[in-house]
Amino acid sequence: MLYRVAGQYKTSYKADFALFPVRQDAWLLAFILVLAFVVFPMTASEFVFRTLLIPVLIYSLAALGLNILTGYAGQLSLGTGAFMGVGAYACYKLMTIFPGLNLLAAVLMSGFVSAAIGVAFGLPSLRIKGFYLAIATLAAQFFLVWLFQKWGWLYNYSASGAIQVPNISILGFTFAGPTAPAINQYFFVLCTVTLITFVAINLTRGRIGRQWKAVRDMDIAAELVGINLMKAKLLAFFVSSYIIGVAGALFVFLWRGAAEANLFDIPLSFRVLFIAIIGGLGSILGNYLGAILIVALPVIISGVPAALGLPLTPATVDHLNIMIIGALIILFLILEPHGLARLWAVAREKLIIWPFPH
Amino acid sequence: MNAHTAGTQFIAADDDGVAKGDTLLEVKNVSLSFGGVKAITNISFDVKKGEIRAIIGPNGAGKTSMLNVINGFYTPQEGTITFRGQQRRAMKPHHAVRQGIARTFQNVALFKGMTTLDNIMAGRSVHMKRNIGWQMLWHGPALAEEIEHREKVEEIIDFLEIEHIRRTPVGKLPYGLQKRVELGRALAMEPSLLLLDEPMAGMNLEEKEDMSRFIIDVNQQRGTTIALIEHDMGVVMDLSDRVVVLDYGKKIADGAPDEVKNDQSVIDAYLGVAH
Amino acid sequence: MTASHASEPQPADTILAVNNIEVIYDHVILVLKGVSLSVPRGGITALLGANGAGKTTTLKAISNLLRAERGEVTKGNIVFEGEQVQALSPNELVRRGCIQVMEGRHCFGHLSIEDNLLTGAFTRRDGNAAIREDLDLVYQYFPRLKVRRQSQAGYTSGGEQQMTAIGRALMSRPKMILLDEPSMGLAPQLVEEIFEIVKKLNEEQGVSFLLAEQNTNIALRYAKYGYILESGRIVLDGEAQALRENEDVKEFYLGVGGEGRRSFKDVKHYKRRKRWLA
Amino acid sequence: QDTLKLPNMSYRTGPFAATGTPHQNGQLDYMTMLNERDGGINGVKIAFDECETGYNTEKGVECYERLKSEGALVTQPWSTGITLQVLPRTNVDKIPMFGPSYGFSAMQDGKTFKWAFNAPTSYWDGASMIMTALGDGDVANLNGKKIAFLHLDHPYGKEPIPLFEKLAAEHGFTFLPIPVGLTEMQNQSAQWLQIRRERPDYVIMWGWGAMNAGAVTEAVKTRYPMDQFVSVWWGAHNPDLKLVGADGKGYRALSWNFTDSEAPVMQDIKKHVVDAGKSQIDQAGGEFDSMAYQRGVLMSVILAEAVRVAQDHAGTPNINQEQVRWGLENLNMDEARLAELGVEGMMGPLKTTCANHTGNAGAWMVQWDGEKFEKVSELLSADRALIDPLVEEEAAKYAAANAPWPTNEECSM
Amino acid sequence: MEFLHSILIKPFADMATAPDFLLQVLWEGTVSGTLYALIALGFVLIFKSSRIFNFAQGIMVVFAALTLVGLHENGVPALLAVPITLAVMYVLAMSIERVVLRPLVNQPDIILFMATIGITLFLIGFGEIIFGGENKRMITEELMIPTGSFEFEPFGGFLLIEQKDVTAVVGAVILVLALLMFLNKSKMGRAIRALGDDHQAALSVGISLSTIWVLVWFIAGVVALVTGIAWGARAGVSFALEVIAYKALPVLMLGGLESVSGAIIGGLLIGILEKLFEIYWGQPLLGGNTETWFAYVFALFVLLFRPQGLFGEKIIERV
Ligand SMILES: Nc1ncnc2c1ncn2[C@@H]1O[C@H](COP(=O)(O)OP(=O)(O)OP(=O)(O)O)[C@@H](O)[C@H]1O
Ligand SMILES: Nc1ncnc2c1ncn2[C@@H]1O[C@H](COP(=O)(O)OP(=O)(O)OP(=O)(O)O)[C@@H](O)[C@H]1O
Ligand SMILES: [Mg+2]
Ligand SMILES: [Mg+2]
Repeated sequence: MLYRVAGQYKTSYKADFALFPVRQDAWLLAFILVLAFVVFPMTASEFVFRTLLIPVLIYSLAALGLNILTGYAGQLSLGTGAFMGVGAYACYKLMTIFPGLNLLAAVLMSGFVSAAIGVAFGLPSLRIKGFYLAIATLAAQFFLVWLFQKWGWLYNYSASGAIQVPNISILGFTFAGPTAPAINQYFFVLCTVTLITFVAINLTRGRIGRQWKAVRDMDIAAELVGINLMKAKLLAFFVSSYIIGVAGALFVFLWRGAAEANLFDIPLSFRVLFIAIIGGLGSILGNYLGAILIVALPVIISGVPAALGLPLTPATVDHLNIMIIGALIILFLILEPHGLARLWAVAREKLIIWPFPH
Repeated sequence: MNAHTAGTQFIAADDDGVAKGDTLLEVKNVSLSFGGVKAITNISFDVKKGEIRAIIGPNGAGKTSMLNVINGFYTPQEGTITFRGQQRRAMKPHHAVRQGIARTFQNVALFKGMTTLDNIMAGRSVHMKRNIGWQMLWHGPALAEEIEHREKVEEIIDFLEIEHIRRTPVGKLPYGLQKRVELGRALAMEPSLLLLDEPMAGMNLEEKEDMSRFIIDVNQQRGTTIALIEHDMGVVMDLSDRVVVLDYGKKIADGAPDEVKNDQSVIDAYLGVAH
Repeated sequence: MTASHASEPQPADTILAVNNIEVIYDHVILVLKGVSLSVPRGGITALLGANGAGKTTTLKAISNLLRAERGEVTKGNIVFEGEQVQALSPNELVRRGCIQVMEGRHCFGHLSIEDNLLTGAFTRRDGNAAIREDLDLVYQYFPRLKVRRQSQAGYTSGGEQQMTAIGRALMSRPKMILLDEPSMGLAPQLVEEIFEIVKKLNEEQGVSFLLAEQNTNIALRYAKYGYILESGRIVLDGEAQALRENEDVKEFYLGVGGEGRRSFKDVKHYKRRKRWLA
Repeated sequence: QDTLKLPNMSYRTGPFAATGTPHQNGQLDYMTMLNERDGGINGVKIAFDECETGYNTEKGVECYERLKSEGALVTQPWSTGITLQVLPRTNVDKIPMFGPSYGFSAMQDGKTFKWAFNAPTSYWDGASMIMTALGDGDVANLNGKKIAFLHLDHPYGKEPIPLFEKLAAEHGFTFLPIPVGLTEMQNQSAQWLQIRRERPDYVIMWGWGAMNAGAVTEAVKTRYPMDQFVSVWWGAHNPDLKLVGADGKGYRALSWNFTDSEAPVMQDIKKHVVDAGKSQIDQAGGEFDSMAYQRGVLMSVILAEAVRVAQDHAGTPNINQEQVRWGLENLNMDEARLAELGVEGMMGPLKTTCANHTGNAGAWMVQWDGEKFEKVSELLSADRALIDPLVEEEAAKYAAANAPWPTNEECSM
Repeated sequence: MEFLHSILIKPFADMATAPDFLLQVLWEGTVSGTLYALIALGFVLIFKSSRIFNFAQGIMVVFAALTLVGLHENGVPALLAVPITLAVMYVLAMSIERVVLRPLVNQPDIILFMATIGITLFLIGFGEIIFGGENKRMITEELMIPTGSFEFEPFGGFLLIEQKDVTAVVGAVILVLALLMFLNKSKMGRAIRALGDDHQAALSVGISLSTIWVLVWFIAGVVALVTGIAWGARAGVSFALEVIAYKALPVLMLGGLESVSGAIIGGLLIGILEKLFEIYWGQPLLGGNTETWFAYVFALFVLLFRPQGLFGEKIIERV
């Protein structure tokens, strides 16, 4: 009953192209937006902002970037962390070279630096495929992190080799730095993420998105239907690295407040990859679901033993936690290899035909 | 492409500057080998504008390789290809598409994770122009373009009678329907030369009849030139205007279906019993 | 059901019986809606039907390859040589003598033709000499394979791959072969040859066949019994001879109307014609 | 308020667990002992909750937020990465951060880092003491020598480099930094080949976790003279040396603590915690007698002392973050007080002030005799004239980079 | 000029002036390379048989080594601990096949890859609960692996070769030869290669996926144990060892994902080149620690010319 689509007719292609041809989906989205823009800000505590909401959003964005490359264009990348790093260091340099720069502009501009480097490391994808390419992206990963460590200019030669985010305000509201209130940061991140998601949805459902998917599903055939592989792949690297770069800038400037090179090392890349895959490759929604599962769930589970009063040491809890996350990943893959987004789609199908089984 | 064609015909009439009956494609002395294997040896033939040209021959004769040479996927070691008066040996496949060569594949090469609609829309990529900026906005010119092309694609979908699977990911479709979607994708490219590699393999009679009808209609109504590989002799003899026969990379016969059918070397090499 | 049941073989000499199975893919897509059929020992039975009717699904249900595609048999049972086999793994079935030649060839692209053939003998325990002998037999059936035996299968032509796939199945010395569209993509004289080979194996070695085939004409020439599948249901079955004379079959599957074979050129309408049941 | 919330960000998992675990066991066991023996501090029980970070900054931030929301009186970040994240927030959240003998050396400057403490000693102090010891009391004696600095390629490992460079420039020795990447910790053959080629007179190690064990084994293997191999305190770690046993004889480390399992405090821990089955230590493995475990105990001794001082000053046993901060700033653990606490001889005297958050306790050179560490020097102290200006400079730089940065004007240097 | 001299001439001059040192560098490179190759070998086996990029190989090394050491710590004699460890690895292989692989047959590569990351996390958590986090000593002597060293004085210099390193190199070579025989000459080997090409077709011809996967994962477990002993003998055993998996990836890339001989040759090549580069170029010119990326960049460069690695199977591209 919830998802009755009967009776919703489309009379033009335009209507069919609407983001949500089914009315209930639009309602659901509206509900989520209200939740994100109104309910959470009014109710969430600083802990919830800083350990759940903000990281979930930022990780979703990074996963979205990766998803464009891996899920849509089919180029597996393990270098996400380093590209986030590029975004973060670019933003840091921009803000220190031009201290008066608007933070939003800096964040959006730093994406371009990461995009350019992404394209450079994407060039081999024209020859190298599959897992070979995936390992090749590790070259970017390790080389860039090494560079973050060795190239003093990047961190303004600070003794520790780390970067620190100063206080940055726009129109009297502080958005970054130690004094920034979590709610401001949340809104900044939320708006950026919403904007980029909107753009990403548009890109992926139009001509460019189709070309990417074609390259992913069968690149030879894509070429034989007239798609310029080089252009399509490099564009995917560009857009993906751009988004990842922006996510990296947000990661450091609106959440962490400080960063050292090792932060962008391979575990970060894997984390983002988990999110994209568990969420569902080739899906935008999946990134959010994945981020909720991978980022928020551990925070929640780690509180469970204490809440239940189980006498476990924090180390054991953590070990159990790692085990559970590992098991959950496997479980979800078995349950639905195409990720949470597909799980949701199937559930939705069932809701539409409910109460009939087929 | 001419966008202002009158009538309900879904594809614009083909105006590639070659008059009907003239040579559209000429293959001259082409040879191709892979390491030691000689797939094609010194083959020449032509395809005339507006005809249905069949290529037949036993398995492994080099038919598919021939199509691959024509659309630029393989580069022959010797010989030249002349298409619409332009001579070449090597070219990138996507350039061939831009010149007006489209094809379907022996082992279905669809984009398995995409829906029927998206697959056919992907075929229209070459004709879509809006840049990434507009695409990001979606509303406005990008949407208008999308709708314009969607209309054409819907006509193809109607024509091929695949409305009911419009939104099904093609990977899940039965083989026969996949072949039809593939034809749809090739049609969406609005080619002047359409290469079909065993379009009816794995179909039952009824479906073959349907497919034949589609092919004839494309050929007659739009004037699209077709080169066709097929193992069903009934289909080949009924549809094609001229037939070229390959055997282990060599051309052994070339001519009207009836001549070829009765050619002794063709019977020996390929047909077995006379049909 | 239009055909009489009188001619159905007795259960005693039935090598394979499929009883009222239902198959669902992905937990939601219902594909087979109660299919029953049987294959007599030493028989050749054809399974005919349009694209998407469920022929391949039926064969995969029998050989238990569905799980790999996220499909499952939710109802009914399958009996091979008197034992229920739905729960057996595919390799166990092969060991017991029931092997499938998959639609679309599925050769091992990186292995040579010869290695491809040898993989077929994986379940055999009767020693290398016997295997060699069978290999020679396969080469005898398909001389083209002998020529190309050192080539990587991935680079051979479609027809060569089809021959490899069939040859590979023969290497397991099966009692029963599930043959999915053996004629697809083969040159006419090869199609005849393959069916001759089927006949020979059937007659000389007593191998039973269940073949899913689009080429109704030839299938009904070689098969003894046939089933016609439409949208996941058996709509017609009977002796091959009887089927060949059935008016509907003639019209829709053999392309012979009242006045002999129609030309493909003359089919004027291409609107889907009415199905029997669906 | 019925407990003193003094949580710890521990890491008993991950590649650095090998060094983390015994330290954190020590910290925990002392606090447990206070609860058992005295019912807490001045009658208020201590809640010494651990939050597991796995040395992962990200989890560290999560822990920080969680502990903050639970009303933690102090942050013990236990990693330079987490310290970096938390340091700027201390002024805002007003929770003191206590990183005993780790974190930034510049945290000594209490005027700039009002809420951060790294007593009893800092890395720069450590570097200075090591150099003085190597120069037999005067760094000038190192003129013309070559000194290799084998360090983790990480903010922690890089921390003392400015100080070494300054000393090298002043005293004319060659300073050769040799970084070890996280993935190379287990296989340092390239680094030790470089050491073999360069033939440095001394190798100083700033390592952590699996790196130290790797370095010690490589040193033995390449026959580097062990008595020319010196580590910062984290390298005074028994299990690492046990890997090589007698071959490691002569290896030295600078340590601000020394083991004394007979000391009253250790005996109390043994009685109230270990023997009562409330400890997580590996008794069979000799963890109780190890440098790392007892160092952990002392870390808690210092923190508990700060709480006590704060309680006395505030006149109430229930204190808040600001008061704990005051306590950390007004430590005065002289010999007498150390004896009262039962830790005499285990660490040097310590006195913090508003301006000096390190307290600059001294340290000893300890040497591996094949089975255990031995004290081989007097209590050393760092060259203040060298370090203090550097601290001031670095603190100013930090404040400038993070402007506007509030400084504590109440205290002057 | 100065710059060119320092990158083009000086390093070679250094090599020529201290040939004994160069030999030592080469030997160290060989040893590291062998160790990388051993990990890569585990990857290759599993990849070959299933197209699964088994990220868990690194943790399997740790797990195997810790089991061995842990058993010994609990009083099991070393020579008995080895077979027990092997049994544990067998059980592990069986559970992985049953719980993870079987339900995921025929899924896209990336899904299986993710699943192995899931396995990795699970084993990390599980292992740390059982074995704890501290660094343990490998029971080298107890396993009767010689621990002495040979010293030579070539060119009037000094060259030190540890016996356990020699053992590791010899052991690796034997292992590789045995595996090559197994894969190329046996029926199982052919089935393994077939399985890598097409799961479903392999099923259809009666190849038992379960048997082969258990077998292959078990062999990978044996390789992991050997790797664990060899690495552990150098620097002890702890979970920090897990990161060495990253050292094997460029080896795979260079040697080819499905080539056993590629793993060993790629390993040696990378081991030696990265050591040479670090010592003669990295440390003097780039601030050192180039070993983190050199192998990757080098392999990437080679891949541009051979997209399937030096010995990998060519990707079949046909339409
Ligand atoms: N893996 C799958 N997931 C979902 N649906 C599937 C899957 N495989 C097949 N189907 C559906 O099951 C139906 C029957 O397919 P099947 O392949 O059995 O037909 P077929 O009779 O063999 O057709 P063809 O002659 O084209 O080979 C089709 O509608 C198809 O879309
Ligand atoms: N990329 C390649 N590498 C090596 N050999 C190839 C390649 N492509 C084709 N061949 C060989 O060339 C010959 C011709 O192949 P082709 O696919 O053109 O045959 P075909 O005429 O299409 O046969 P079929 O009717 O069976 O599809 C075959 O023997 C095949 O093995
Ligand atoms: Mg072909
Ligand atoms: Mg089928």
